[in-house]
Amino acid sequence: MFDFSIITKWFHTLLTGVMPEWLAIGIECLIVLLFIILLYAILAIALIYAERKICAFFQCRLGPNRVGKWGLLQVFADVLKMLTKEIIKLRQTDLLLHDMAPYFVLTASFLTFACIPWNKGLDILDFNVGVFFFIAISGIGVVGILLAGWASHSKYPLIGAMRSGAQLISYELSIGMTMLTVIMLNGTMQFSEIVQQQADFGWNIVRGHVPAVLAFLIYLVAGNAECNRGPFDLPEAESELTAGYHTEYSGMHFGFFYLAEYLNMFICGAMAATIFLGGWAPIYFPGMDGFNAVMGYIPGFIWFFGKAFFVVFLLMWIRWTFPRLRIDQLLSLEWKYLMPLSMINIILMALVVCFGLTL
Amino acid sequence: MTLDIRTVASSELHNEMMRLKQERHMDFLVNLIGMDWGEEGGLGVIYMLESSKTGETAEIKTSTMDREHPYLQTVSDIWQIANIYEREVYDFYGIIFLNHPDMRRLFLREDWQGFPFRKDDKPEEENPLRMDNEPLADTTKEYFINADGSVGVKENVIFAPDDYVINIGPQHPSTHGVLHMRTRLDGETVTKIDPVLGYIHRGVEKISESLTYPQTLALTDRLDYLSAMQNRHALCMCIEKAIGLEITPRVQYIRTIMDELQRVASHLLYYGALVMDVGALTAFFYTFREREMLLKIFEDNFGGRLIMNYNTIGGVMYDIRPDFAKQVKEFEKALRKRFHEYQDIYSTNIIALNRMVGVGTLSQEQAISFGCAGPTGRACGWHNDVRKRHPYALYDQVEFKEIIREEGDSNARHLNRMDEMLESLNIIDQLIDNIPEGDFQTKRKPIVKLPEGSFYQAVESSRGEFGVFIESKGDKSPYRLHYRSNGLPLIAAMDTACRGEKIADLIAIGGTMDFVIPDIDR
Amino acid sequence: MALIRKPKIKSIPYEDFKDNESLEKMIDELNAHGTNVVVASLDKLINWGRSNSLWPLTFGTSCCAIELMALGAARFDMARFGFEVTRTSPRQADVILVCGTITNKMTPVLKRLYDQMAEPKYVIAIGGCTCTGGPFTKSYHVVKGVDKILPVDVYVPGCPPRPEAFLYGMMQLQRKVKIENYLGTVNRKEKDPYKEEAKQLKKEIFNQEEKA
Amino acid sequence: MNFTLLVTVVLTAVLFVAIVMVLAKLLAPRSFNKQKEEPYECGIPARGDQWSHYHLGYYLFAILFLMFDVETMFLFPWAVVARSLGPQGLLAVVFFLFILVLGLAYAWRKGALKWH
Repeated sequence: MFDFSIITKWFHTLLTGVMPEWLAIGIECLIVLLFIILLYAILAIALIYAERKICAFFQCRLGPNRVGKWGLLQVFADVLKMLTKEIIKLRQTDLLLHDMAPYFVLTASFLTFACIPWNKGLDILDFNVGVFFFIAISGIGVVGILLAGWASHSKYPLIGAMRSGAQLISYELSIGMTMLTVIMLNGTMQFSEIVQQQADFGWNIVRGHVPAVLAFLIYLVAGNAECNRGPFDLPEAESELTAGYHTEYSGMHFGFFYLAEYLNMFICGAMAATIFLGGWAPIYFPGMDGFNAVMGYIPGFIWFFGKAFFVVFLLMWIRWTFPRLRIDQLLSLEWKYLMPLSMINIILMALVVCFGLTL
Repeated sequence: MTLDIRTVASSELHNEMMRLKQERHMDFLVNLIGMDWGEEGGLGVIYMLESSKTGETAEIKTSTMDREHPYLQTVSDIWQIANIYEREVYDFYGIIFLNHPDMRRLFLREDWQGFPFRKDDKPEEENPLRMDNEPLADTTKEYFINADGSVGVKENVIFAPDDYVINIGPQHPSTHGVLHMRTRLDGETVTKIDPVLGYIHRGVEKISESLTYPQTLALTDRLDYLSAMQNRHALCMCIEKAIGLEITPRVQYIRTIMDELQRVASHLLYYGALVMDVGALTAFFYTFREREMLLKIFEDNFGGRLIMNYNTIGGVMYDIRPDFAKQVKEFEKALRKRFHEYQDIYSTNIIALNRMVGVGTLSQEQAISFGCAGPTGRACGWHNDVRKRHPYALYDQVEFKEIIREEGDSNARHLNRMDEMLESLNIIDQLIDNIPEGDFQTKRKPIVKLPEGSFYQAVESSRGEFGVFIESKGDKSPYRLHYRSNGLPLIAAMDTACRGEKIADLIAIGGTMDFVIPDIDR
Repeated sequence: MALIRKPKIKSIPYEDFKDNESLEKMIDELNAHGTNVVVASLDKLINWGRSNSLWPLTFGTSCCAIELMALGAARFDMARFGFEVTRTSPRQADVILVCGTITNKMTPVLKRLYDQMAEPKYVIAIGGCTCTGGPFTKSYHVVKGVDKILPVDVYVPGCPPRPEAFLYGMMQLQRKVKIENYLGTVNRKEKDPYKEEAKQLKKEIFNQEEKA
Repeated sequence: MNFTLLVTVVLTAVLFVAIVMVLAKLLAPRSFNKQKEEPYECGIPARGDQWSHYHLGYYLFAILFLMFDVETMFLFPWAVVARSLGPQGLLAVVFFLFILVLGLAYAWRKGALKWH
């Protein structure tokens, strides 16, 4: 597998050769900044387009096909429209909080986005407590949503925000616990290490067999709930709360929430791919050397995106199939089913790990 | 049918009504119609009662000569639905019902001047178009008689000042139009609903009083646009029976088939709307796929997709096309084949079941007291199908089941509608091959004049009993034309059904009740 | 600037709307003055985006709303034009499709919804009732034409109009958006006339709270 | 390097929002009317104070979350070394988890998980 860190190291030495260290780091940071923004924007556009097309196919429709070839430019038109839309400020809102909410949501989204290992050696934030960090910062998004609902000074957003507060924090527990099982399996909290181990010993979902599969399923449900989608879209709940916590947001202000929603879906998928499906590690069958070699030639980021988009597709499939849950059903699903199940799963995984039963 | 209305003195009314309810089991208040008989007759009310056990009917009328301060006794303590009916009468005629707990206007703005249905009222001159927001009062008035015979007023509270009240509607994706429900919440739990109606009140009944009979037909389609065919069928039948016009068998066949097709179309849309309310968007598109086939049949035969204007007095507008039977059979085959898809994606889905089973339960007594006829009442075990109770058209010649469930919850209402769709197909099956040859229009005089008297005709529309009441003075336009709305009782029952449920349930219950607002507001 | 550009509508076959007088007039007005090249190009880009992303507000009062549902469904599929993102909050909607009769009681509500929408906003009057009052002109409680309360951009007559007519109406609106001058005309920035008033109000509330 | 990058990413997010907001403010029109600045409630003027007393049915879940989240946090260090600690470590943690489950069972029994 091609190691991207070779390029970054070479680039670093190249820069430090002609300029002082601080300038080199500054330039690298600038490149990282541009890289994140570009990737973020491209992914957002791709995801929104994919969602509209995929849901159209589920619903026996065509989806956007007039703007550009196959409607490819539809999302660009939407972005332009949103940029030129008035930003409404309500008279009695808490203006500071109202304006701050998108910052919180996007910061959380960007930070979690930066945690994802794209390829071998290509990860922006790679702490040795990576998983911990990931869980911690994904909590910032909740603050943003709560602020948005509270500061709007309106009843529908308030109810939406309260719902989303309860929902997001509840499901965060399950996410934490499923990640715990993975950490146990791999013995590290560093995302790059986790993926490296999977490249060496096989994907976690195979290696950890029963508890890992269980953890993966729990993660899918909880992750789906974390991105406010599918049957768990209660904070927005179009048919109940008109538009939920962002009812009073207009123009680009609303656009940020829209953007973050889709990116969070991708992050959820990417995380599932990273910790369960082997991240950038190619598919590998013991004993089939020729096949393995061919697979090894495919670049890691393609593997990664393939897996991430597969999970994203699963999430879309679920979203466009199921009716919405009610708030009490939603909470009892988490607290009475998923939580005890993930606790049992931790012990199961601990047994598997301690007695060396991994595949 | 021609009504034989018994007059009861206004002072005796309450006792007489109580007696009817208790002794003759008249527990279904079909209609409560406000009337203005001018200077000689005064203002009054016609009550139409029916026994849910024996099927007996009774018609009572009462009146008061005082036009300045018309007072009548309330019956809202006997039938719950009278509460909202009496508010309607107060709104239109200004008749104040003593001891009625909530004497507010029902349809018009609270600051509306005058009472538009009185023959001497000129509503347009007194009420210019107003752009200011409607004041929505939190208190209401109750009138009662003091010991000394004078009328006293007391204030009843609807919402206390510190209640958390949220407006659901009029512009809300799930109120199926412009229903406005002021909902008091405790957290997410609904503790009270106060429906505010009239956002689509078009005064159809009032307009009809100045139109000739054939002209009034045009407005029925636009009442409950999802039962357009059945509504118009009711009015045509009422007029035909009043003037004694015989209908050819061919027309009877066509009308019956059309009614059932309309029912299928309506229930398909109901399913689509319900699943959208509950958040399963994809299922919505599945029903519309089949509904478009049906609309194609409508369009081919009468040129209209939603509003067909098909029935006329004495027949139908055009003859059916030669390939009508083939088209209908094709549609039927397609629907039967794909019917399981609806069940798979929604009706048997575990989330959907959790959302519907045991939610929004109405007991049989409540359903009858509220007069919730149609699939809603039949979900509570009440046998109320007009097609069985008072057969019209060909319904006494075809075999069909009356779909009854006992649970009375959202799920029962939902499944009732789904089963009714198949039952409608069965009815069509029996008729479609035997449409007899003949005229599609009976010859009649160009000017229709009804004999003096009161006439009533009910049909089973897609969501309950739709009735047409005509009072004629022998002119070419009706003296009073009243439609029994099949949605108004459902709205009245919403408060009972939704108390203690969550906001999300409120939406789902509204979806399974399946009301159409223009039919309620008329 | 010497470079002057004559605005023209690209991407729509000119013959398709040639018979439309009001659009013709708008184009003539634009051509009479001409526009700066840079501004015009930017305008064109922005208008392209705006016209292709008209998100309707879910607003239906009666029969026409059912046809609006049919428009969203598979056979007509308004998603093809990018209209499918129906927003339920007026803050995020671009165009209000007034589907169905507007009554006197509904008038302040509709006005309020329109007022609460974010600029730039458009109105399409759909159905006979909305255009003129339709079969209910005799009624004491029906607004005879929604143009008495809102500035209507496109009228779609019919009772109810077929979904194709809806689409045609939306496309006409697209054309209208495409020939607008965005910069300088549509994106005017008003001064807040209530600023002082609001400050006063806030002060009062603050004082009251202090007292309490 | 990691913390420099962390700051960079945070800056990226803030800059991204700020720049886009400035751009949007430059491009977007502004108009004023009284109704626009009032809260939206389906086209009806809102009743009473928007920030009035609202029954929070969710606060119990927030408290429970706090409890359990802190507890699971303690599990993370063990999870990393679970393999090397072996069955002995597992036994200790099972005891810890047992207390956790007991807590959940207690909350369940007390009806804290029931939605009010």
